[in-house]
Amino acid sequence: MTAQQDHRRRLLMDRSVPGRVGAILPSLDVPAQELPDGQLLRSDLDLPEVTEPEVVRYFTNLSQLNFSIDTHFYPLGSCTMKYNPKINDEVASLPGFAGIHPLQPDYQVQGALEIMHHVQDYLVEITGMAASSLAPLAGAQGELCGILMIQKYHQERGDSHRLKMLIPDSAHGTNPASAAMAGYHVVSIPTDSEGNCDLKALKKEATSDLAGMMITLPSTLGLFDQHIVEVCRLIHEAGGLAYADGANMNALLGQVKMGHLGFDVMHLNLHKTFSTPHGGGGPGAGPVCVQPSLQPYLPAPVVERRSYNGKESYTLVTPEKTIGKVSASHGNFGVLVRAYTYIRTLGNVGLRQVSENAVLNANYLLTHLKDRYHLPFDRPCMHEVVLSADWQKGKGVNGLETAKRLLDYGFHAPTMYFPLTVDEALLIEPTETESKETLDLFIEAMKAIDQEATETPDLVKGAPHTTPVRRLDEARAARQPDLRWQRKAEEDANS
Amino acid sequence: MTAQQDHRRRLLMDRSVPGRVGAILPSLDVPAQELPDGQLLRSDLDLPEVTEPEVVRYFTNLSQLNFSIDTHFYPLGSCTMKYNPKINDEVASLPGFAGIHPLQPDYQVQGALEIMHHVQDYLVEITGMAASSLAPLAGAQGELCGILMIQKYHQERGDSHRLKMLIPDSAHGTNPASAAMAGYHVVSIPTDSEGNCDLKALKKEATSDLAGMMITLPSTLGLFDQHIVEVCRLIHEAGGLAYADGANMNALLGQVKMGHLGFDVMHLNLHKTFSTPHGGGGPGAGPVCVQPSLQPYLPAPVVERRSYNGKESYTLVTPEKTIGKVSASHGNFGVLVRAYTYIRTLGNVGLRQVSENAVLNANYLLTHLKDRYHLPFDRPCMHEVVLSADWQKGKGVNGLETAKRLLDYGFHAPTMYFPLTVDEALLIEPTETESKETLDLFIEAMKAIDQEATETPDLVKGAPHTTPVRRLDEARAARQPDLRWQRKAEEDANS
Amino acid sequence: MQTTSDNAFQSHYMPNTPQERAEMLRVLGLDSVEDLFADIPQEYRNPALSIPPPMSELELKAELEALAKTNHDTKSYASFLGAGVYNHFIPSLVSPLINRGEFLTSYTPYQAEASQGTLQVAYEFQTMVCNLMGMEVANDGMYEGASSLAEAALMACRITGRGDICVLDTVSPTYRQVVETYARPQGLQVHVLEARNPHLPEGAACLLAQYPNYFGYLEDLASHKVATHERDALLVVSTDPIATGMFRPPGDYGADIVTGEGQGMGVPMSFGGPYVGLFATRSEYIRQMPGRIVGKTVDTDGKTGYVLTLQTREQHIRRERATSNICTSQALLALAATITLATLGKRGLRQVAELCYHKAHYAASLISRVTGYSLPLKGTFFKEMVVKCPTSPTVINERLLESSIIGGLDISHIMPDCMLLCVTEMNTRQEIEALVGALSEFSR
Amino acid sequence: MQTTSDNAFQSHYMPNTPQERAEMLRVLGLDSVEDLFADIPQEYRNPALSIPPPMSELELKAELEALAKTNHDTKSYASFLGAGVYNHFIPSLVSPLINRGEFLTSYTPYQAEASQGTLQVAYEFQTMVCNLMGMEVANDGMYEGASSLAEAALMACRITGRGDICVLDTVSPTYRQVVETYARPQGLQVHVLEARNPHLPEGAACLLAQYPNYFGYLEDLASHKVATHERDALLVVSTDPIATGMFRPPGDYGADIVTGEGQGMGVPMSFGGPYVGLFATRSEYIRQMPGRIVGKTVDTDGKTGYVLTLQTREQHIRRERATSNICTSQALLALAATITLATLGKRGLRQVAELCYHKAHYAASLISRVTGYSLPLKGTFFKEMVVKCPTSPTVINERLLESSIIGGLDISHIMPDCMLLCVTEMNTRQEIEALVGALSEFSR
Ligand SMILES: Cc1ncc(COP(=O)(O)O)c(C=O)c1O
Ligand SMILES: Cc1ncc(COP(=O)(O)O)c(C=O)c1O
Repeated sequence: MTAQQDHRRRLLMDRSVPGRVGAILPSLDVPAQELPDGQLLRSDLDLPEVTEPEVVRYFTNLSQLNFSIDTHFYPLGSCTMKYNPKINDEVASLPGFAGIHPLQPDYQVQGALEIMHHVQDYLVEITGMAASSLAPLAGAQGELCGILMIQKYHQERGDSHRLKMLIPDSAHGTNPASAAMAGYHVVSIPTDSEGNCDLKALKKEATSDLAGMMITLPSTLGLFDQHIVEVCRLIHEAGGLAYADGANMNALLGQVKMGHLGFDVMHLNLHKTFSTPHGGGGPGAGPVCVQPSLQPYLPAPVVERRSYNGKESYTLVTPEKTIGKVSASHGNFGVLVRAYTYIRTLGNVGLRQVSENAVLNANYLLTHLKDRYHLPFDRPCMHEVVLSADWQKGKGVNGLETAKRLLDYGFHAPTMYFPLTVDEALLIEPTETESKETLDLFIEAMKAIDQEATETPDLVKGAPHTTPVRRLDEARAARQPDLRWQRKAEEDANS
Repeated sequence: MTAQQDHRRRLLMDRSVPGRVGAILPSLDVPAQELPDGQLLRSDLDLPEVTEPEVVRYFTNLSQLNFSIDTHFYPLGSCTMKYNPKINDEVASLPGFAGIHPLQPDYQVQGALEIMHHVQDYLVEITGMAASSLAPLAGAQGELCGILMIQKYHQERGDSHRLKMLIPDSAHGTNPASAAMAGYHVVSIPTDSEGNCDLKALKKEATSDLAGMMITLPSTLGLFDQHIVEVCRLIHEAGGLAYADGANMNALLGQVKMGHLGFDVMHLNLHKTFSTPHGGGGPGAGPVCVQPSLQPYLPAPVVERRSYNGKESYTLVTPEKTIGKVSASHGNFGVLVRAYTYIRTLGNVGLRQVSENAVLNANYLLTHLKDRYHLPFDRPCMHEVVLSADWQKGKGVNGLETAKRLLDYGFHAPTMYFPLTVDEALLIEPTETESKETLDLFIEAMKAIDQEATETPDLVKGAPHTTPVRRLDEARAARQPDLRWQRKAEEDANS
Repeated sequence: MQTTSDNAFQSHYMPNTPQERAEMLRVLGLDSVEDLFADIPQEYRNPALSIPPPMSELELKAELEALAKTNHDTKSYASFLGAGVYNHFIPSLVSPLINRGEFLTSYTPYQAEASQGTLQVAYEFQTMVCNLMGMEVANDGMYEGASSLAEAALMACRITGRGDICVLDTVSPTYRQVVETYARPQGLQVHVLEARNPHLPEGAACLLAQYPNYFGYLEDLASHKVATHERDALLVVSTDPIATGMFRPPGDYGADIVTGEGQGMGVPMSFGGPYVGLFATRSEYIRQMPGRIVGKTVDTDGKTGYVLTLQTREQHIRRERATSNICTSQALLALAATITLATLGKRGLRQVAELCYHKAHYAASLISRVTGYSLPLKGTFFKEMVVKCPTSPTVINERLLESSIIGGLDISHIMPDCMLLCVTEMNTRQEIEALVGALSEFSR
Repeated sequence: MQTTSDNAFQSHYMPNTPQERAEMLRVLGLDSVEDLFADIPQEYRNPALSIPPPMSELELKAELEALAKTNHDTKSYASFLGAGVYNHFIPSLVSPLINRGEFLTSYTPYQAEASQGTLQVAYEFQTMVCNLMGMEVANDGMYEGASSLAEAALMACRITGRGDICVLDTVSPTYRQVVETYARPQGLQVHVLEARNPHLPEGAACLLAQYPNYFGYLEDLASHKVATHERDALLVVSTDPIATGMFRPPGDYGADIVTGEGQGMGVPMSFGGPYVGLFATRSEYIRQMPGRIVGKTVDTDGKTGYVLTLQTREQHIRRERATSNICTSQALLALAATITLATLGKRGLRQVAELCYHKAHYAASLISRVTGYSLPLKGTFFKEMVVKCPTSPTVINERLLESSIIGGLDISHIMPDCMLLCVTEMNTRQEIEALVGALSEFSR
């Protein structure tokens, strides 16, 4: 039995049998040409030799080892694991979209450019900003672009001494990392007891060397900062610019526009809010939206609509003072098509319902769970709720174990130990596409685990019990890195 | 935990929540028209009300409860569970194939007709027959067509008294069932001790009321009848026609042509030999191929190539003395496209290798297993091997239990209790697309189960242990048929 | 490069390499694979096989794409062709779900414990078919609509022990042909009756009706039921499941067996197949029903599960006494229909039906105002109607094609100069008006 | 029918019905969902949202299909455009496998026990990238080729503690721009060196080369390695993985970091993305590597399993001291590449590379015989070459389009009247000859 199961997970190179093929290629239909000097050619290449049936069976079996949105409730906080509509993938793979080259002249790809232009416009409308660029390939790259715009803005104004970037302590790791990549000195701003930005600390740091501040709204605590307008004002007063990390826009669609609150620049995570399947870790898209002041700095390219002899056409242009290009092409076009399809499907009315339901679902969980799990900030949350397993820790069961135990109940775990500022954090984001029945089952499971923590703590500590593998030894993986298949010595001798 | 698992299998009607929708339809873009008399309209319709995400998650989870070729070795005898190439499905779904209507005039669908014409030709070439019709929708319907052709042939010759159809006792159930549907009196012919048709019995039944005989070649015992030419001769001598059930052609592709052996008519199972995915029980396609004598009787339509003003074109025609139509259209076109793709991909050389490898793989199993499982006919088999669990039965473990236990080892079970003539039969068909490693693992499992039958028979008798459900109560299902979801009484009262 | 000489060709579908074949033959104690075919008389072995050599996926796909483009399909043409096969909306999620390997590449669920996915889907399908049709039991699907009707006629003859099958002249001519093919060999007689006033002969087994009928109009099932009851015969109705989204189902009128073509529910037209036949009846007749049936039961732990049931009706058990010879059916298409109905749901199916109704009637109202065109039939139609044209519909259709329109079916052989026109939710107002515009060119 | 008034609209993506919302609000003790947004200052609440109303799938799909058709794609045109993005063969099995919900709709495998599928694929991918590149360690993928090269430059600066990045003038101009974008803010200097004879300044951190280079020719990595070694700098090579199917990999020449664009291995061109960046290096540098890394380990029962490892390099742990800010990457495309390489295998990848080579050289030999055309560059090229034309390539390309050909890239701004032409295994002899025929019309 184990033999068969082990067999299913055997690596491709271990399955490889000399002489097997997985594809038939066309024979050469032109006269064979002279090959170059043999010195330039490689002698061997270690790739698997397997058949097509084996490839299909191997990857199909592997896929079943995953939890996913299509199979499980996946309340991974900060990740917006919502349903990914199948129509989005279908249209993105139309030959007219999937089969065009990024370097074709504009006149050959007007349909593609038109979609990009609409997406730019929709994002501008949704964020209340003035302009956008779809170039960044993920949220983190959007952040980098945003910060580089801030940087170039200051530089062009001769304000090159502004080297400090403020970032709340609850921020996602990409924020400080992006700021650092742009060469900024990162200063952390604490969260106050209400879960808002600590205004005192902010005032202290809002000095003349301030370049700006990156604020996630709602914050990664799932809270809408009650003084956000004041925060932006303070930053501006100090001569800095306010950056909004819009990865959590799922909470705010149609409820409020970032541009109205005082932000100068922001990015969106299309793969989250606008529902591109997360693909096991990408692709994403992280468009940036800006106020007029920053428009000339947008990353290249952007799409412009032109009227010529009464005919409309679309063309790619490089913004005047662009911070440059961040990839070889124009952005993750396939993701943009999905976002376009999603926005059109839901429309103005549907987008507003997204945030309403996402926030309602999160608060429903909050209300039902706060008796059993410590709620660090006892006020209504936005689209996600941060709980703490510190009460459970008192019984000897920590947050990680609580999370792993959820896997046994058939739920993906929440985000663990993030935000870093909350002990034993469990960040739970149900999203709007989950039903009340599912939420009720999840609540039941969370309560059952709490009870297990009291009655049978070892059951929880040993979790998970029902997954394809049990708890994995991460320390060993880091201590003795084994990062790729390698031919065993004796095989080498024979080969 | 169970709550969540049960939840996953809850039926759609139990998930239904009033007001939920799974699709947005367009609004009416024409003036609303007067509705007919309300008497004609239905007042209510019990269909589920669920969202698109729920549909996706429900069916995705259900799918994972299946064993399949894409996930498991599936040696279900007589079913040719071989790998189904993904290109076949891709081309069958091209808009030019999936988006055409069967009643479009010929000139609008020349590409489709061309493919059908090629398939007709290829099947004729592969079987050594004179003509074919692609109309039958599965093997059984092909059989019915074949028999109806035999019937009409006799009738047209004034031979209407021929009312007897001979069928070997090992035949697939569809053979006698098809013969009976055509109004024939079915007489069973026994198998001799070598696994061939019992010639003595045949001679006795080859009387003047003989319409014909249906012979599966290789037989469902996985054996090539060593006297097949003699058998056909005897049938002809008695004035009957010889029908070949070609569902097992996977053994013979390129090795021998049925038409050469003396058969007058046959059907093929495209979904088996020519690799259409079996879809949980269809679709299939069961084209019939005939000698010139039967060509006028072919089921309608067939495709003809015509030359007109030097231009080739294809057209659907009704054979002169056709037995008629067996479906509203032209056959399972989507399956024909797959068969065409499969034949072109493998080509002459590849098709021959199919039968070679299929037969080699089956004999490899035979050789390894015959010490541990009773081999009723001890000679080389063709593409499948019939074993018996009667030795195991002696130890208290029957064929069904042996088969169920294989599920625990991660293999689909062989066909059980068929052919009916072999006690505790296990009909094992590995197919050519399985690797030696897989066969070795299967052999190991079969041997282990034999050992378990001796050492821990209860383990085998209680199998399966690891499937989503344990052994199901079939008797109860038949005794108290519960064949559809029904609203519970109290719900009814509320609704 | 790949060559096609026999020995050199290593297929990507088959793992055995020459080395492995040799190794396996060694185990068998044989020299060559040839030896395994020794039972085939030598003179017939290894015949020439005039099939083209192997072809790469890349080339073959290009060739097939080119061939597919020569067909005139609904992505490039507005279509008004129906007559039993319909261009209906297929939700995007259907294809990725039915193409999941676990559904796609499994087979008839003989091993219930390893096939709960397929089995539970079947139970859902049976439920939906019952609910659509207003019937008590349904099977897991048949080949397609016409042969389902034929099998229903055979079933009615078995139940009544009679041999006369009556069929209305408003039933699709093709369906009638298929009934003939199935009935004749058993010595059953098929009588065609006028739908206006069907007189069933004494001893008739059944009356076959189509609802809506071939011409698109609702059949008067209530009075047909009276007529069949008078003869103690069974009323068999072939129906369009989409129509049952808004119209009273045949079961409401007392039909005894209801069949149908399931293609409209999530299955592409694909030039005629694969589709899925629907089949439902009353509980009392279940043991005479053809086809696979799935039932609910429990496992040894008391857990709910599903199994094939009442198999003693089927060929693999009952052989020549089976209720039908059907074995491989159309399970994958039944899955597509189940997913489509789940997605459309209660409200969506009604919406689809109503869209068809309003659009078809809108088209009818416009066309009947064009000089030279008229609607010769009276009564309530659903999404199809007969249009009398000023000239041959075939000639008109050739012209329509130039305007990227696939016209209706020429039924001149039944009703002179008439076209059977179909309008579904897939036809936009613009398409309808373009059709009417193009038709006007022939007005006189 | 669906209306779009706020209250009536019930989305098919969201389960909560008005009744359920009311019920949930009751649990929360609130009157309205509005109350949950009370933290948003009143004056900014509920802004007007000028986005079109909801749209049905049927209509939207029709609209998008029409829009898609306005683009000139490779199903309708023969394409000779490359320059970093290539039209390569994608096996049919890739799409159904990567579109399996379990792969498609999962996320970064933070919960290893519930993500073994994704994790094992990553390990396979890392193995393949190492083998292709001839390197010791690889990560699980980056955004795409250009930013991978940029991140490699940053990594080289971190390793060497130096701030001068040298890049050859034969590296793609776009890639060089992206390196600039990433390097400048950190105060790093980018120097462009002549590839023929690169003189690295003292204290240079690294030399960035492309192999084959932007113009399609093999770079002399052996001598570049010598030049970088002399300066104790790192050799960073951006490569085309398909080229490594036949040519010696950068690792063989002693490259320290190798990056690349993985698009050619099973990922459609999709107007620029999503693609997947490749990134490999020597073991000793692993802790400076950006991106996700998966390692093999065991579970509590001793069973093999895979986990994210060496995460202390990453932003979610190390924050501003991370080796990169990358978080969401391009895992799905890495999966596509893994499946494609598994399918092509050892033999197939070489075949693809050789088909490209022979066809490109065949095209080159024909074109260089056409009057007015020549190949100005010398050396060994793989599948791309620079063609000097008798007139503006942009003008030529407009004409080619009429013959259903998408021509090469106009690089006149770098080399006057020159076109960068690409030929892959997807181009048939007929296409190549049609191209040459059309080009001849401009010959002088
Ligand atoms: C709040 C927040 N900001 C930024 C990011 C980074 O986005 P990406 O992963 O697309 O780079 C994330 C993603 O997890 C996030 O949750
Ligand atoms: C030998 C044999 N004959 C006939 C058939 C009937 O074919 P089908 O199931 O396509 O109707 C089968 C199918 O299992 C078979 O194995």
